[in-house]
Amino acid sequence: MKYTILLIVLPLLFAFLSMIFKNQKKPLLYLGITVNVALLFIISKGTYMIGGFDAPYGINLVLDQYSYIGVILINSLFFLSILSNSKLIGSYSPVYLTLLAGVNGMILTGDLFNLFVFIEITTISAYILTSQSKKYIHTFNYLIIGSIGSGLYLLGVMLLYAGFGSLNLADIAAKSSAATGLLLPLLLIFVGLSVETKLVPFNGWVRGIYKNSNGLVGSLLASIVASAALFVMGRVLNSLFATSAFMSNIIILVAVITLMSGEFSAFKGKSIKEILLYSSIGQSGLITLLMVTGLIFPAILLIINNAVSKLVMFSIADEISPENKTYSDLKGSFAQRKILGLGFTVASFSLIGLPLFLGFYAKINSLIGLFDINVLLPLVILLITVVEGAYLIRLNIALWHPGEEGESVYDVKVVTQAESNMGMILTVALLSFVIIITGLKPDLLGNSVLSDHSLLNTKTMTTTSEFLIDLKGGL
Amino acid sequence: MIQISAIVLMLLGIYGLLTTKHIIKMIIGLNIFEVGLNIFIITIGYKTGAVAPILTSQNNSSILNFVDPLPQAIVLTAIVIGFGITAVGLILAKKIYVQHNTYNIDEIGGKI
Amino acid sequence: MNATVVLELFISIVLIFIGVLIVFSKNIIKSIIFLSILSMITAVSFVMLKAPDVAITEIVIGSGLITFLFLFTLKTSKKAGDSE
Amino acid sequence: MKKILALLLVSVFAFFAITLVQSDQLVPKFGDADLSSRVSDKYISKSVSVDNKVVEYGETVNAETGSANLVTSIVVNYRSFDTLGEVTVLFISALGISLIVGTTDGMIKRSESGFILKTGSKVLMPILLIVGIYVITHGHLTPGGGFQGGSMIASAVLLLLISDHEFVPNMNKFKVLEGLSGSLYIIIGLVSISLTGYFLKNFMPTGQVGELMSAGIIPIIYLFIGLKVGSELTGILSDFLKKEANV
Repeated sequence: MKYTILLIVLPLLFAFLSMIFKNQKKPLLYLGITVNVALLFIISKGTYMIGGFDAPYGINLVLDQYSYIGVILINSLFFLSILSNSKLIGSYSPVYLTLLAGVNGMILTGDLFNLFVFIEITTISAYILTSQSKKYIHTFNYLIIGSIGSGLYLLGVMLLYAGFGSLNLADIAAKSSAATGLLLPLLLIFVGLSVETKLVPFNGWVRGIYKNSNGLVGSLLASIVASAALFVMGRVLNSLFATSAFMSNIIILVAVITLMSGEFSAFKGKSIKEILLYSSIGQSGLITLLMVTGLIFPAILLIINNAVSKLVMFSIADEISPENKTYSDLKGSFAQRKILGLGFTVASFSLIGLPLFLGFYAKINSLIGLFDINVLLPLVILLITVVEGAYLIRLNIALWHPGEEGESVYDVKVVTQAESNMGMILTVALLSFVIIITGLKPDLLGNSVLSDHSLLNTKTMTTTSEFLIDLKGGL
Repeated sequence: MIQISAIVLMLLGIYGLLTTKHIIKMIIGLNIFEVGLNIFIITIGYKTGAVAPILTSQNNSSILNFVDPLPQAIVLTAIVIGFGITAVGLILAKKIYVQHNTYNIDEIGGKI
Repeated sequence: MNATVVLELFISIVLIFIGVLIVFSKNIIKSIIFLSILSMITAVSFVMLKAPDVAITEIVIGSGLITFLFLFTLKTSKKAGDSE
Repeated sequence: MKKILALLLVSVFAFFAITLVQSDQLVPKFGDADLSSRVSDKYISKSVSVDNKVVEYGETVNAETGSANLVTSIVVNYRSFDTLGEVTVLFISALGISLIVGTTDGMIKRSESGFILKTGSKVLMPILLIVGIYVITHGHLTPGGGFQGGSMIASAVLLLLISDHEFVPNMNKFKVLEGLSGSLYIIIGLVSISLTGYFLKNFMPTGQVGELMSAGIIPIIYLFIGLKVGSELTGILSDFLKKEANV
């Protein structure tokens, strides 16, 4: 139990140490991510009280089944992401370490103000990392929206403190069920969190940031930071918002609008990164929709699916076209790089939710779950799946099919397999394998991370297990 | 009254941030917002007739009427975090100026 | 009306007044200077609200260092612009 | 159009916020904060994990935190983890600013300042430094602490920067100091884990409330915070005076 805290403080320690040992920055980064992956094997569930003070008084880290899945997903993907894009690290290694500490803190902390601090750590690291693209105006835009969002979040948290005299999420959740006047604080907290989860209308920053990020920063933002933000959103929604039907309806509306606008924009996207970024927005909307309706289990499956697929796809998108060409200019790029191409295809099929892949279980579980709540929502998801399928399959065909003679402007010489980055090929192969294996035998996932059905430790949890497809059955 | 004044300051900051075209003025708007927010948080813990939360030889016992120290600790953290964000924002503004030779967001928008 | 109430009212009005001055001033240097003054008055209000720790922080960071950061930014960016 | 929209948005928000504050629904009216229902109640009587009713200045020995300044006891003891995060935020900002600034042509040319500023700063600088160090070391007794003292030290360097046009701070040493103090903060926490099982638990005797040598690890941590904040702010300030390299 006491090892939980090390997930946060050891990356910080290595980041601070790299100011002293200037020439060892990269080894310290590798050490940090490796230690964190190793820690995953020895952490055990439970609540860790920092400073030895009991829950509402001190800050506590909550490692229940929900955040356990979160830290496993995030730390292992972070490790793979750094390894597969190691040539893009540059002199920014301490910032990656603080980013890692920030996302771990966001998932683990059980204290609302502590969450604010970790959101700030994560977002400032993200500002610094995205400024590598030299498109400073986009980073500036992100900074302004992010700061206003976190300011409003802080205001909401302090209003809750004024009412309940506590900053602890579980404590407030227990006290807030009978309270009145919660609308404004909850709205403010939701607005603050929606900036990071890319919900309409607070996602104006996403386009400029994702489009201009390199493969490493793009995949970190799209898979790791986005997953962490969604995990936080899920926890806060299910502990605080469950009592307010009005807020829940607003959030469902926002989520559906986000989902539709994201996927339809992705359909119109021209370059690979553009398609991926709008698809990320759409997926965020979908996951928020599931979280607010209490379908935590399918939401987690979708987060895992989205994180793994986006990591693979963003890395490959940057590898084959760092300068962000439209995909019709990249015809046949996968013909020379079959492993990367296969990985990309597997990831996109899983994102659509085709059978045989992990995404299928996520989508089918969310459909069945939503049918119990509303008939319209599953229809929306089905429509969106068709749109998703259309643009992703179109993209895949364009990238595999060399096109007419002379039409392809792609320079064949640059892309021989041997020149490709070995780390990326291994990562892509590994992650594709994970997607396929969990798609074929989902009980593996069921036995390892999702065994416990009482995922989130709150009193208002709706039971998720009854109406869902039993993972143990397989195909 | 001071609570309303804090809310008005926050709103002034957001209004200035939304309406201005000047990048540095956006950061100034952000700062006004943060100042208002900080005052508001402090007022949450204020008690009429209470003393500052420091034990001294005059106010020497914890049974005295103290104002709430937790919002003050929170604001302390918030001010320092706000400074960090302002500094990063300003260095970005400087870089934008070097790239585009202007602080006007409309002119920059055309150049990207 | 005792003295503290008057002081509170006065500070509240001055805070809003200076905030309006900052937002609606056309001159950027003026805005920065007024922001610094706003910070100082904020510090006074913190003392009034019995928060001396925060007041010290606000004086040193809010009205001291941040103002200089703004001024340095304007100064150095002018220099960079002149060279082109 | 945009202005009207902004005004509309802002006034809706204002309406909600002011109604909430004026009503007695969630937020108590200004001046009516009820501490007995808040966690701060136990922070004041220092009785979160032990059960003592009253803390007397200059008398109580070995209280839970031992800090006479209650804000300090929250910042560096009850919610020390927030402070670690806050220091990290400054760390990333300082590091990120130096990364964004990138390669430079040294400092910009500062014009030679007048006699008054020069002499004035020579007088003021040592005072600021001493006050800064005093504020850091007395953070658990008087208002102030690591952040305030650290920024005062940075202000002293700022005075030198604007008054002495040839002064260039040696940033490498500051960076080592920054990394060292940050690492030591975490190492104290790790030592605390190995001794007590809890991160950043106050494992030293807390002494008598009001004494300089009291409050256990609080003064030590505040010293590291002060050094770290001071060196980070100095780094940020001097990075802002760097000249853009002509590429």
